[in-house]
Amino acid sequence: MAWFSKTKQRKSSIDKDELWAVCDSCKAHVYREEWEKNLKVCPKCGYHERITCQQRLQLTIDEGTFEELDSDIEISDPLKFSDAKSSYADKAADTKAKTGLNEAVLTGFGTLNGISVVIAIMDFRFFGGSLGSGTGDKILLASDYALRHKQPYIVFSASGGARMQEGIISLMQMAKTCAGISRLNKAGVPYISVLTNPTFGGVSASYAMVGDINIAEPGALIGFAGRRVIEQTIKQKLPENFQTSEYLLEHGFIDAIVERKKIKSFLHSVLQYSMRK
Amino acid sequence: MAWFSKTKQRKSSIDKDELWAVCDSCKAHVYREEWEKNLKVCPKCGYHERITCQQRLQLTIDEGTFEELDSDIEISDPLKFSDAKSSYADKAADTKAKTGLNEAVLTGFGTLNGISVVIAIMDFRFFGGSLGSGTGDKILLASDYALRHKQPYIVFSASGGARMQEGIISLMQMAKTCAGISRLNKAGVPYISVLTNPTFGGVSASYAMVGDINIAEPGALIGFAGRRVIEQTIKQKLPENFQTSEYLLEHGFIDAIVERKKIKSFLHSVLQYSMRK
Amino acid sequence: MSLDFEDQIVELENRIEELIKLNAAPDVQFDTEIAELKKKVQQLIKETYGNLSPWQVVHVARHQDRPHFEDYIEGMSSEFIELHGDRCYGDDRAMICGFATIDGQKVMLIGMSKGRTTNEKIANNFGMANPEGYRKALRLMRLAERYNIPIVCLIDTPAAYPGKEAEERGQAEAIARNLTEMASIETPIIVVITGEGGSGGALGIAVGDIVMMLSFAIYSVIPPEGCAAILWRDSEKAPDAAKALKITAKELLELGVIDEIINEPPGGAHRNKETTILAVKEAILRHLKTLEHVGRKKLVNKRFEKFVKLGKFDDRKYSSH
Amino acid sequence: MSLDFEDQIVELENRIEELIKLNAAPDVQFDTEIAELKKKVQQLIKETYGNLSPWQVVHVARHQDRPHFEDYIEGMSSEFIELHGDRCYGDDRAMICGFATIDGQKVMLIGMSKGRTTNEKIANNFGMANPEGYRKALRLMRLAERYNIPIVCLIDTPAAYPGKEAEERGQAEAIARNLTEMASIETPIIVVITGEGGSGGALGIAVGDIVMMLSFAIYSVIPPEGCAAILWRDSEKAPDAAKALKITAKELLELGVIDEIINEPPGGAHRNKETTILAVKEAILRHLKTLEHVGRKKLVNKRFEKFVKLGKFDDRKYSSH
Ligand SMILES: [Zn+2]
Ligand SMILES: [Zn+2]
Repeated sequence: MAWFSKTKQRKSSIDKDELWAVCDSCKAHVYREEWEKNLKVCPKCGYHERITCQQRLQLTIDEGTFEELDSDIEISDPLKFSDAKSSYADKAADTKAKTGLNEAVLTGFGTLNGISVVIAIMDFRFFGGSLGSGTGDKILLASDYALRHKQPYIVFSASGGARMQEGIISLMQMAKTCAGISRLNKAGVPYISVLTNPTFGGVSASYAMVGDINIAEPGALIGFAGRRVIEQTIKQKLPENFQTSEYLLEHGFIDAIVERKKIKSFLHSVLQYSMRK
Repeated sequence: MAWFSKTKQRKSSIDKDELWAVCDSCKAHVYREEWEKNLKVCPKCGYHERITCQQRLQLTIDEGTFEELDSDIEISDPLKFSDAKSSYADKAADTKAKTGLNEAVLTGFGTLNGISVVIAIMDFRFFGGSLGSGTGDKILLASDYALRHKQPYIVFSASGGARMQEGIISLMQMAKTCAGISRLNKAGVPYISVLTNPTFGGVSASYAMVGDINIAEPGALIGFAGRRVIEQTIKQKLPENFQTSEYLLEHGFIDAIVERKKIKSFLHSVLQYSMRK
Repeated sequence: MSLDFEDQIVELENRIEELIKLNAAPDVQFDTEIAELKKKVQQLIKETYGNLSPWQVVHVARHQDRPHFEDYIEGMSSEFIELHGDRCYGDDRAMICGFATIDGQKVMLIGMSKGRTTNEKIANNFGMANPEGYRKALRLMRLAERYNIPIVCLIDTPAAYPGKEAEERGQAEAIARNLTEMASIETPIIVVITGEGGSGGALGIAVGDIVMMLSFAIYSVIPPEGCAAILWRDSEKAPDAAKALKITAKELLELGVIDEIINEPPGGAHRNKETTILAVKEAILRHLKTLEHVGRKKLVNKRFEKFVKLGKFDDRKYSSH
Repeated sequence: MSLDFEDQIVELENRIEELIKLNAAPDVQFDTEIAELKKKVQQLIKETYGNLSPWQVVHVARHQDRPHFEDYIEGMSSEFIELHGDRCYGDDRAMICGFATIDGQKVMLIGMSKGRTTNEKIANNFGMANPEGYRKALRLMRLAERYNIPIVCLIDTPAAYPGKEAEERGQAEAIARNLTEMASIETPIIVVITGEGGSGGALGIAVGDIVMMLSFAIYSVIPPEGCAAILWRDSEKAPDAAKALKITAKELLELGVIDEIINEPPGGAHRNKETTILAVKEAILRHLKTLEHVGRKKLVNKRFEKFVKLGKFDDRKYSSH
């Protein structure tokens, strides 16, 4: 579940230049404007760069209809955790200042092409999208809102897994969020999971993987354990496409792979089938 | 589903001699008396020779407690089927005369170490234990009896599969018997399946494989398609232990392998856990 | 591929086509001949297809130009959203499932896909599903139940795949589980056998409230060749076995195994895909309309009664539930 | 295996044993020395085990002489009927399930099995379950629910197996599915962490109404070595990480993650298996008695509330159900 720290440190070459963006996958130089217009999908190789929760919200929810839930929930520090260099509390303050976010997920409700939905969007910038207790609280509270209003629940995941700095409390968020999904299942309230790059560990092994429908963006990396951990365990190199969306679809865990620009209309289509009369 | 015809023709060398039995598996000569006392299990190699439904009944149900159900149900011939040499009706008359049975299954109720149970026991002598409409009727009616009386249902299977001579009507018995099991599941009435040598095709692909608990005798052959069909399809030799109980347990489809002489007490133990308060 | 009993028909059809081509030239006139030949070929088709032997029907049912599941998807539905995977082991390409909209009606559409090109055929395992195919279908049927949309299954498969790995992963269990679960699914299930209804492989998604068949489809417990090899000890006797097994739509309707025959156009579905697909679509929509008004518990009870009565020895009562 | 902080204890224990042997000879008398040494060693054990650092607790929790699941089965239950297989892919030897009778009480007993000998360890994959292990457990939990018997899960695993095939067969899905389904199972679930409670691999069968821990067991989101390697950039800092992560029974009780600590005998479970097993048995039976009187809907609601409150930001109300 410790996979994200490695990724977190990867410096995106995309932010350096104002005019040009460099694709993290194929290293092509692309006009930043063109790239942004293409929703940060590389026009050369189709690589889906991560986007912020605000960008995702804009791509998904009809303009002017979104109302945020539980925006006041922020990081809690149940263990008073410190490592060698710094305390979790300090790092949290830093991250909050840098990202303007209180937690690794944005939740709320609004309409999607006119359909009322409840939505949770994870943001990888915030502690690698890791599952803190605030994250778990917000995801559960949003599912509870969906349950009470009988509105479909959509979760976009992007996460390195559990949040080590919250120790066992982070682990417990897996059980907690899944308990919320369990209630939706029982009540017949639709739950759609959208897995984006990357979704690992404690998030893939909880709510992200048990959607009525699991959707993934092309090429997203999705798995339980990180590639390095597995290679160390089995002392073998893994196939190139290991843990990609395409690999998971082939192995039966993803219902559909959908390009970023088509996700909204795909969700709209799928919701047509899920609205219990 | 046509596997049984081959088996049916295998002449058991065991019936030839009055003093000696020859094990069909290891070819050892065994005193017939010793062999019979050992419930037709070879004392040398443990091979479980097929036994009749009456023998199985005696091994399973407390003496004097059995009451048969639907003994009047016999073969029906919905297709008026004939092959090159003879009609199904004639063959049926022959088989009935030879075996003294009306159908490939004996059903009824009684007690098992004092516990009231409903039981169905297939008999391979009767058209290779194939699933005719009478077979299906009896298995369903017995499950219905179990449902009404909230008594555990135990089925011993031994079958080459569907009964070709009843064509599509035989196929429909798969859906019909499973519909009965489905009602037991919903009502929380225990259903234990005991798979004996052989259980194939239309029987393994219906009620035999969906026990709450699936038990098998050691070394029993159990599968969907017959070995020869598979070898012809994949043009490869199959491993020696292919489709044995042990192989199926390893692949996750059998809960426990139990020797013939221990089955009654095993069933009794398991039933202790299944009696809903 | 052409069928031997069609030789004469196909010859005439080819002549007509030739004449039509020639007719396009400025100084020839074959209109009369063409009209005459057309009349003749229609007569011949009517005669031939009005008197097909069961074995000939087998060949029509297996004709590679018959509409495939993909054709039905395209021809019947304004939208199809494929949903993949059994959430356990894999995504079986022989079994295709997804949300579909048929004339505004939302359904879960499930069907076997044989594939047309050699590559497709291999990828789809010639329409023979593995356990994960049946498990995918069951997962999505349960989802349809939860979402309260009906299920439509189109069946065209020689058999469930009889392979080593299929056995290892529980082919028998997967089919048995589907039969058991489908008996309790509380949403309408409509089944149409469009080509080959191959034994347990077909039945694994065929426990429906309404089961229909195209007029030249077959539904059988065993392929006639296999039955002949066993009971006649000669697979050449397949025509006899085909007859004895009663595998044609008309016979199965009489036996009560199916509820309705959907007529194919003259000369079979492979001569006119579009008409066939529309006929299937019409039948599905008609039954959906009726079934949507049936209460869910009643629906499940009626499905139970439907399968229970098949081969029922006499009228002894099963407990109604 | 002996633990470094135990060196002195083990040395004394060895001396005592030697003296006892010598004492058997006719013309020597070490009774006084033995009695004195025994007192000393008990004092030492008390001191040492009363002040173990979290990192030392990790070593005790991993001690290979701690009672294993097989020992609990034997020590707690008068009957154990193992039930195999996930009905889908395989039978995972790292996850053992079966009917068990504990003091007359029928339960579904589920536990991880690390194996003792090298062969067993390999067969059991060192107690690291694959997806089929979690699926087997879930299948049998659902059966327990249907049969109305409680579920008891004993946990001792380093982790869910991080292997290639585990990923292919959906390790994440299998655990996620268990977490989701266990939240709705309508029969009591009692969980005891007896050794290592390794992250998601442990949690996959740990969503219980009552969660208990042995006093020297651990329960952690990540092994301290792994945490140290990442956050300290030095896996040698595992002792620091172990402390920071709060993985001991006492800390977890304070955090509200567990409901009760089951005390191990002086010197740890590996010094006295029997006493440990009896303590676990007593705790299980005590809670079973209480839980059996709770209505099934209420039970599930209370389980929900239990997990919901962990890390709950404040007291805003979740809808009760
Ligand atoms: Zn690129
Ligand atoms: Zn022998």
